[in-house]
Amino acid sequence: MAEGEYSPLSKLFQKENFEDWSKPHIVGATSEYSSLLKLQAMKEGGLRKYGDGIIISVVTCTEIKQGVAIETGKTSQKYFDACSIIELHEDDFKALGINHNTNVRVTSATGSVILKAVTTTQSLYPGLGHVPMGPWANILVPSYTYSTGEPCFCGFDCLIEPAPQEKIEKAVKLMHEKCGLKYVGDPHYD
Amino acid sequence: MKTVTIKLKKVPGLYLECESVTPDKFAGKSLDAIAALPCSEGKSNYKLGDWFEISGSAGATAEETKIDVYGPGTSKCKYFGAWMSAGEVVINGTADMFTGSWMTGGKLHVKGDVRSFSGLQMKGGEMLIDGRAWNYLGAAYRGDWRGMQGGLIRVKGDAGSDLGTFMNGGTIIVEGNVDIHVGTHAEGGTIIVKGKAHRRVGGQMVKGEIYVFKGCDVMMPGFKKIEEREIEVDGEKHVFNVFIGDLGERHPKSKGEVVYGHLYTLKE
Amino acid sequence: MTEFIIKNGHVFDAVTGQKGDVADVCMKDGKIVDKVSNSATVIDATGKTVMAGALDVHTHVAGPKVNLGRWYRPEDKFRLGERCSAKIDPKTKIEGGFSIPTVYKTGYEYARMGFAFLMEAAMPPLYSRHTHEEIRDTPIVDEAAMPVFGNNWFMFEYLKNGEIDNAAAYVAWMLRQTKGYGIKCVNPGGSEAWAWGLNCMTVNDPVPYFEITPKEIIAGLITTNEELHLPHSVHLHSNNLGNPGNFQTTLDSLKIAEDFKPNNNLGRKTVLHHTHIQFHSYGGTGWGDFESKSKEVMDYVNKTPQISIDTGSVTLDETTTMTADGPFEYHLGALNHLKWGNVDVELETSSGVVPYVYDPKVKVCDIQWAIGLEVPLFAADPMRTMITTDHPNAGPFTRYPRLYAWLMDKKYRDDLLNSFKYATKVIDATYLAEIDREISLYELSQMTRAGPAQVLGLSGSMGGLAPGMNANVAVYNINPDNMQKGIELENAFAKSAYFFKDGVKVVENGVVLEADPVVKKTYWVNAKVPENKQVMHDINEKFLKYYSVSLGNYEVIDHYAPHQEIIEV
Amino acid sequence: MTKTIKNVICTFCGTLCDDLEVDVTDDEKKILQVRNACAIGAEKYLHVGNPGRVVVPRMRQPDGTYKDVSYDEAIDFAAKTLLKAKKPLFYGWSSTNCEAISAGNVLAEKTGGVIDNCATVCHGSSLLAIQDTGVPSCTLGEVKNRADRIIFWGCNPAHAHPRHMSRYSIFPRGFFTAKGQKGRKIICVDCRETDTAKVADTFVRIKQSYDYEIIDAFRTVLRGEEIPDEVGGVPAEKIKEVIDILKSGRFVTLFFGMGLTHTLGRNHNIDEAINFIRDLNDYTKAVLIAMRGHYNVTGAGQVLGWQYGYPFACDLSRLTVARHNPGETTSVDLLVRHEVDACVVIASDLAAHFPFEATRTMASIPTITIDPHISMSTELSDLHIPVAIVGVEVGGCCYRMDNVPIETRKCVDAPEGVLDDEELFNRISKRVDEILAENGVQDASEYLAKIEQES
Repeated sequence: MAEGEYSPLSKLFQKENFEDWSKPHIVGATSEYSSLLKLQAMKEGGLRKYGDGIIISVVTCTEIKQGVAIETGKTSQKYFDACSIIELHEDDFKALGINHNTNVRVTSATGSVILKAVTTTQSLYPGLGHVPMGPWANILVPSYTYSTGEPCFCGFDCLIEPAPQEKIEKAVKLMHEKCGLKYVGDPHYD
Repeated sequence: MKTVTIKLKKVPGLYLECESVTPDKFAGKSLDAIAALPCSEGKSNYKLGDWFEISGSAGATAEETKIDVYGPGTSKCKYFGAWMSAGEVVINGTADMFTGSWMTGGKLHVKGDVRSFSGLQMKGGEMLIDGRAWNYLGAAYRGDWRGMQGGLIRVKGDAGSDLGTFMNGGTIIVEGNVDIHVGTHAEGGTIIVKGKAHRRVGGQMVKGEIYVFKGCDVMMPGFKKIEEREIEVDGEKHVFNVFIGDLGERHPKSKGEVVYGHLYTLKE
Repeated sequence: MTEFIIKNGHVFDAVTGQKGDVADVCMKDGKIVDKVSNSATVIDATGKTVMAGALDVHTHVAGPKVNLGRWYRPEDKFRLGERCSAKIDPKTKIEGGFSIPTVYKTGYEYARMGFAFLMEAAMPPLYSRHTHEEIRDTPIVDEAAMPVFGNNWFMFEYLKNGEIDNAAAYVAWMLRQTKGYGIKCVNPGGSEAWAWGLNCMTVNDPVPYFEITPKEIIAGLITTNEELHLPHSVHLHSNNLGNPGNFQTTLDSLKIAEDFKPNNNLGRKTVLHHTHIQFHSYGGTGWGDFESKSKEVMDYVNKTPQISIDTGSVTLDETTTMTADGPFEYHLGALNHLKWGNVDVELETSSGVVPYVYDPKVKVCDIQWAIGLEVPLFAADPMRTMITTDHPNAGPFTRYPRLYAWLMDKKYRDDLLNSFKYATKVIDATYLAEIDREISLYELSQMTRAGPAQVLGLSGSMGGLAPGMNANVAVYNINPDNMQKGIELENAFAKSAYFFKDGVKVVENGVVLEADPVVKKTYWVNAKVPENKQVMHDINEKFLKYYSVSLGNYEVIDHYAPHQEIIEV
Repeated sequence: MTKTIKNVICTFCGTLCDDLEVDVTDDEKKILQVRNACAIGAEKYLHVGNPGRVVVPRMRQPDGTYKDVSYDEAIDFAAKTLLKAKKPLFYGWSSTNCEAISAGNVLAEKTGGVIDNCATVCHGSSLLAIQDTGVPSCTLGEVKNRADRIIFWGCNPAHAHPRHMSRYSIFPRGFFTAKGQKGRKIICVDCRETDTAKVADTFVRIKQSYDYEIIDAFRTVLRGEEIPDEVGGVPAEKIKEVIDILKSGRFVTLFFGMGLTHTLGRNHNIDEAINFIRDLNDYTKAVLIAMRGHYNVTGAGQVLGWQYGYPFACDLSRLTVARHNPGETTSVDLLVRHEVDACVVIASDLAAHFPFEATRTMASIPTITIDPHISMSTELSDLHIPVAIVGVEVGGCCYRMDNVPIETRKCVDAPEGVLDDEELFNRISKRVDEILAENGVQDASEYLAKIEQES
């Protein structure tokens, strides 16, 4: 995404639903502002509907499966299963109208990716989702660091839209496409 | 007041550190002496002459020297007017980080935006920014407990987060809105925000005044409203709700009674 | 190895008794020799002062709390806007930091001032590997480190039951594991009480749960030290540091050493070394009537020959205090409300780091400065008095030249004394105005060369210019006949004309010639003790149950000290 | 017959467990069995030779495939790239030993680079907070022997540090804590009810990114002042209840992790937590410890600390001065603002753990990745140099989360011809010196000036 250009979602954050906040930074603008949107939406009766999707706040943390899969190998199937998921609360599943283990398109202010929506044993509250740390999560994470050097891994807002037909990309292929490099498989992992 | 005009020839590849673009360094120098002043981009050390077209003449002392900076790539030049003690610098365009940091006097006027860490640990002088300012405006260098001690910073647009961290004195006026963390750890000085603050205004504040005209979304739990008073601020008279704060922080005693920080929001 | 001869310089050396008479100093293969062949390179030192390499008895230059200080003070590298981090000489590495210099700056600055040996003052045994890594990376100067024993659970038990041979076996095992040099005792009992937020203020306050008093700890440690015939005596930092009226606790601690005799064959004549005594000779009941008690303390020290001290003089700078005395740092943090760092180490000790600004405009800091100068000026025997600033607690070691200039030039120190804002109050509370004594170059060589070498048990190889000793020689641009005064004397001491380390020319006109000349050694002591099953059993049991590190991973292996100098005892 | 190596150190997370036992074949070629390790540790030792392991350097060709090259070619390419770059970035350092970090710092100073370790995306905010208010801390053994009040704030040791709870914080029976878990009160504060919260006695669920307000409320109650009845989704009674539990303890310990460092406010959250612990010290003994993620990210900060004085983000590009400006010299900012023109990723995986904005810039500039396995960064970089795995094939010193240094052990030999990190950096530094000597220049900036004149 070139300088000055926005992802579709962040246009939403900027203009329509709340006062015009001029962003401190153009590329990878944080959508932490948008927690304002969530605050505002919550005041209006709790549901954060937008089109056929909902807006929730997402945190990315480490998981035991993801940790083990790092040692197995970043191009292994175990890593693919461990990191390409998003955990949602039951009310969010109902709001989206989908049942467990279906693919959803998750869009944040700086990128969008297909993940599998699953339920979780570590209970969340409605309006909070969790994506294990990994290449898929970091497509979504905004890179604005408030001049502290630390990007915002926990607490950025995403639009979740059901996308049952679309397929989750493999990590290396996903990275190559997003970076505009030609993807040619490698004997080590294909 | 003699004026030196410098114009950037080409946009720097990575960035340019121009610590030497201050009236103190230009004062009493001929044009080619100024052109020989150092500036650097990463490892490669250049001369000012390599990057800037320099014209006009410098004054004998810093007070009499005015510097006009033009050029397309000023948004990639850092340390403009850093450590300046007198004279005037006008930047027609956006300036990058550390603009006017460790300033002890003089006037710095930036016609465009200013990026982070500008006006760092300012001791005096005046800084006028027409565009917006980013984070850590008028804050302290990492780890230093002596923040901005004096001087005035006026921003016409919005400002970023961490405005006036560890502030000891001086005034910061922001006409637009402000992001999180205003006046954190403030121990003096005045911050006037004419727009709206996002959250965490006056966190861990010991002393000093913060005026937020349009209020903030989430108040800090450590602030308690005590009264409503009419106060004259930056030429305008308004009635303000007065909060004393941050009750979670340790407050010194001076002349018997405890000193608190004050947060004022408009009463509408 | 090349040969050098330093011709007709004014030599000051207590070991050979030369008091500034013109003589030659010859060096061959890293040792001082009587004469060299005429193929030796000649160094002309006419009108210059020649001394041996200096030794610093007490400095915090390597270890976990020093590095915590470097981590949390970036503004120390960026002091007051002008950068305190730069590449000074063409061949050397980037140096950084004012009050807490990086290891490169430490090595280069000490070499420029003519120092050859540093004693790292406090090494927590669990972190000894970290200390040795920093010592290995410090160029040029030789170094040793003293593990802390004053709050060790094993020592509490053995000294409480009076089992001196068990204590000696444990200390010998610990010196081998951590490659340590001697017994350091910081705030005995106090740091263990600090683990529960308490402290031991006097010599008789018992430690919670262990019920042992600091007096028993100090006495036990001295007995253990003499039992093992260690090269250095017990290095004591007594209780109640830095509080007004603490000179009484200091005198009680010093009295413990009266009934002990030194027992070693390395030339050490002292039994107890009390460190940074300036912080321990305060009178008055509070900061209002704060006054100097250096006369009372120094009278006692001059009377008892088996005690040695180092001054810990204040240099009136913005610095960082760091000590293994956890409770003191907490109270200092509560006093000046600056950032307070603290690390308690399991079963062994605690430590604290707090920045502190010795401001000339503050009366208390000026009195501390005056006490720091009175202590060496009152000292009768320079061989038992060493000049330090307890770097960086009272001031950075880069201020030693200014300290020497204050001691050697009365006018230089009186100008500063009278320039204080509260000069009259300071003069009433201290003795400095009445003292006229000016330290001579010979006394200075005793205080910084021969004295420390004798106290540390290194008088055989260091601190003198007798044949057979290590070839550490410093040459200063000071002509004893018309010695400079004030600031010029200070600059002459700061930038030595030449400095030879183990026969290698390392500094010329204050410029360090190479980034890392391979001349650096790590000293440690290997004490031979009979096999002691009881102690090994205790160690195994405690490591299994209470340590968070397994016994197999505790030892510091040789890889961390490539050039070792082992002293067999 | 098999040989058992005792007291092996597991090199994955910051807990650095040092009581592992590894069975290897007699000729020390293959690892057979690992005991006392958690799931992650066991996976690391048993899968040393998995398919992703690379033993020969690979250079990316224009058509996107990777061709094997020799070590000398790789070292020559690395030296030339770093010398041509105006400002190279050296990122990573968290999964290698301290000797390799020292050798890497030498190379970085020669080529005028920015040295940055994984703290920028992990506990960088904690280090900034420590720079503002210091850190009252202790070693993990003190916690094991004395702590009777434990708070887990924003961290999930059940998943990130599996054996932390059984070795140090909740279950062990120390000298003064013989009753183990029974004698301790565990409080877990997080926005999701993690598996750690299920073990805790009290769980405080807070609304996401309101940590700063809640800790400020804690401190206000501690000073005896009034607070609003609901702060950040936590009722005031709950806050008062937690304060009473803490004040009644004899040794309070706060463990904090990504919940505080990654959310809104970054360093101020930890700054407030440190001040809260400092205030608690007036009532009882209180300390806090950061749950460092990688096994030697602390060591990377320590080595950089004693050599150049900064914990992370150290900019040596001026070749005469070492600078530290988090927000300007930190990796994410450098990459997003396009301020570096070459990148070395050593012992870490930049592409998988950085926001995509930064990864895209890394893919567009010449990049060298030094990693034993295939990872995201190796597939986007121009050169991938394999090295031996520290803790398995090479020893060396590593630092635990409470800054305690432990020496790791070598269990098996590295595959044929694979260098270890320290050896690799020494050879690159030597090659850099040779190039500078050939061109007859003193340092890297003169070399750059010479090249610019020629072009």
